[in-house]
Amino acid sequence: MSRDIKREHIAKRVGMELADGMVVNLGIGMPTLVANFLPAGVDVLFQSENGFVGLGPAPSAGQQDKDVTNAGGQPVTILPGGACFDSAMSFAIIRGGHVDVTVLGALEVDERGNLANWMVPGKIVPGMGGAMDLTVGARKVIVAMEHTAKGMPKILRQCTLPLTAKAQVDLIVTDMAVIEVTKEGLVLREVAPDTTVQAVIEATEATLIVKDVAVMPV
Amino acid sequence: MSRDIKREHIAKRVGMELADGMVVNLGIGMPTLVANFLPAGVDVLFQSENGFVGLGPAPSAGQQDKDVTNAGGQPVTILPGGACFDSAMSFAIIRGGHVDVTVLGALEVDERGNLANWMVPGKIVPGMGGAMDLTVGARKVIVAMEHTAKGMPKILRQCTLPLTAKAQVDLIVTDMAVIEVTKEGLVLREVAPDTTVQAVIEATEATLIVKDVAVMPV
Amino acid sequence: MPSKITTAAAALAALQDDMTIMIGGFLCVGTPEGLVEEVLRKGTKDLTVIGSDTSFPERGIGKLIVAKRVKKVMASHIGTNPETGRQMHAGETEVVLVPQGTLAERVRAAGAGLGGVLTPTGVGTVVEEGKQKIAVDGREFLLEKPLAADFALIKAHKADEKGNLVYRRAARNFNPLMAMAAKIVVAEVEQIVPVGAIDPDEVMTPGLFVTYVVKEAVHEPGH
Amino acid sequence: MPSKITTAAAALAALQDDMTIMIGGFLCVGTPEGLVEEVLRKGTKDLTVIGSDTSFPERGIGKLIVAKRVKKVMASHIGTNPETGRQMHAGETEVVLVPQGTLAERVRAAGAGLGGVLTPTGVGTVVEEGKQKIAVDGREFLLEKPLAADFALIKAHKADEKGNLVYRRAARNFNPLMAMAAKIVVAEVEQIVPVGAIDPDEVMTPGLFVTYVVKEAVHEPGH
Repeated sequence: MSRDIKREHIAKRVGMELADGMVVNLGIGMPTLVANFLPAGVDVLFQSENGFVGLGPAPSAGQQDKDVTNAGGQPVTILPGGACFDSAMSFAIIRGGHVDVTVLGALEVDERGNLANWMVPGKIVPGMGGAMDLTVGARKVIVAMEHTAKGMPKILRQCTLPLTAKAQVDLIVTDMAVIEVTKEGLVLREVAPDTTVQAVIEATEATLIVKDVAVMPV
Repeated sequence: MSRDIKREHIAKRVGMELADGMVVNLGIGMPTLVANFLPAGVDVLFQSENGFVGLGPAPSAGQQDKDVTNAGGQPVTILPGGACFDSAMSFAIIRGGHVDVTVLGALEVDERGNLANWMVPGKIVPGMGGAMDLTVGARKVIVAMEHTAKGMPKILRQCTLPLTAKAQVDLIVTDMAVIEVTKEGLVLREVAPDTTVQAVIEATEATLIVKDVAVMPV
Repeated sequence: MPSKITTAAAALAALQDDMTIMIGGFLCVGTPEGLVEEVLRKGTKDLTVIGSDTSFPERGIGKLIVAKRVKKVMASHIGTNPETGRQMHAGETEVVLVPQGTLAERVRAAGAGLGGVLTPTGVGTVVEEGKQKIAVDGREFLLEKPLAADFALIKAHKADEKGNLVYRRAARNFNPLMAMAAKIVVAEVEQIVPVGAIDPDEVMTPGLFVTYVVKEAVHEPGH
Repeated sequence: MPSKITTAAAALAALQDDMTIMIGGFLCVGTPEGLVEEVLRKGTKDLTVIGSDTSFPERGIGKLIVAKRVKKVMASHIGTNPETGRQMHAGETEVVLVPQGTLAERVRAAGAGLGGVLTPTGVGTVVEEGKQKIAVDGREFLLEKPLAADFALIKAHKADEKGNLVYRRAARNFNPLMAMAAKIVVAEVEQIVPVGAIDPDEVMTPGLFVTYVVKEAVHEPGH
């Protein structure tokens, strides 16, 4: 399976977590793809932490507005019914629990729902941007990522990189599986049709609670 | 001297403390009169803590706007160049030191610049409204009041009523005198033309530092 | 998405005795009178009410006080409604006086997910009683905690069907803050316009905060 | 009142080495490029710069970083400007990373006269190092202190001669917050309109916060 198709499957599965009327913030990179895979009849309001809600698709060529970009700096549009605000309001929305779902990438995630996605000491230190606020503030935190990186597990017993937030992740969606973070630990909910429970367990460092596993709809 | 003329003199003298371009908040009651006695060439921006700057005079009959009142609930106008905001911004302006001068009435004021103007326990408890924020936040706090109440001093060694704020008053302007609050204590700066230093001292419970007293221009 | 436009009765259907409600307005400028009327009509009682002031006896929050529906009120000013003072002194209603700027920040803090703010306002006064004092860089501040509510009853000038709100002049006051701080936010508005008619830069409260929009009743002459 | 409209050079005349400046914008959307150019032209150095991010090497704050004018930078993100990371790892420039929402609240707190705010963001991460942790009603928060500056260099869409500002779309971001938090606030604007042309309800930053207004230079083709 090509990487693009993997990413598409992940985005599609994350899309199924969204319900009509939700306020949703999609992280930079792969999470952005989720906007392309909303189930029929589901109309969500996308929040862009640089200062608006009602984030729409990229504009057609020549229609770019220098003042309308997403949090990654790409030209986007604002849909009718959207609203602009300053950074204090943007993060009041985020920190105050007014975002229903945030979808973020991860370098590592662990058994207690800890997330590391903002730096590799001595290597890349891009900064946390809005990720720490989003992870702490959003009602539901979904990590969307490939299950492994260069064959190494990313779902660990305990994160080794500096944390983005402690015990905030609710759901992990990868190309191989859907895993729920519960008080008891990580529960394997779904496995992709092209793999097996055993393969997922092997690709995961963390302990998985396995019971009534469904096939991941992709 | 009639009470109205006394109040007019106080307002006129307070007006002399205002300079061009200042942001000024006038308390309810007598301080409001200050707006009528700005020196020539002095254009100040009046802030109204219910949510705007650019407070203008009362509208002519029939021109009232239900949404434009001052902090006392009276119909007013908003001058060109004014701006409206919410209560958080209004008090950010006040608490954040962006109001140059506030003029407030007082029940009591004392040697350390303590002010009491919001309640008389068991009798009147109207509430502090915005007075505590104004007193703490404005760069200069001017108390404008009659020197005595029913013949009793209002400028005390120590306030007896619950305080509005601790050590925040900078200047006291009354019908008898202008008194500056300094680290050394209350300094008598000016005495009204119709009274004497001795009479001011007698009408004041607090100790006054007397040196180079000028005649209060009214 | 289903429309947010409904009636006052439907919007307040979940309101129950003993709940905490915020009511926008400053001396009843920017107060949703129609929603207050609906609370009266429903008979809801033992409310905790948070507002700038208790208005006048015959308007806004004042009417709820007079009708004895309020168990506790948190406000910065009660002087314009003598009945509030009477009930307070008679021990019939609990009154908590909060400096107006502190009230604004406490409501905002709840909406913004902050654990509190440090303010210099009230230091050295009775307001500091029972509160934690924290020194920051040599200056003392009071730790003021967030104030949230079950319902916020707010007033706006204009709304679209997604609940985006625009306020007018001094009628803005506490309304945008309360819109952030309650589980159910009901906005009474003077005008409802189609989605897209309010420019994104003109929106003062994004619709995501607003649960229901109710059109202000136009009182016919003689009513 | 004297007009606030002036040139970039006059507005930044008091800017000196070692000062702290805030610069508005998010990935250079809403950044006053003309004012940044003037800082470069003046040769001011050893600046402490506060901004959302360090932009790109050839734009906004990024240019000041590349020109080695910055002693210390406080931002939420430096990933789009590799030179910031290089200077940080080489020990040439001090970089303090602040979560974006915390940065917004810290700037706002300075402008609003608060001693700080309590945020849940960063609890359990390196962000909590050196900070006071305060429990409120059983939950832990970090005490985040106000951030003020000598200068704020901001960008707006429209200004009147009293300095009232209107921002456009996502170019608003940190600009209104920084406008509240600096001793001298300079706004670079795309349009200047007469007093009265901006409705009081449309104003996003009241002119009282703004020291100077500078008209954005229109770059002729070929420049």
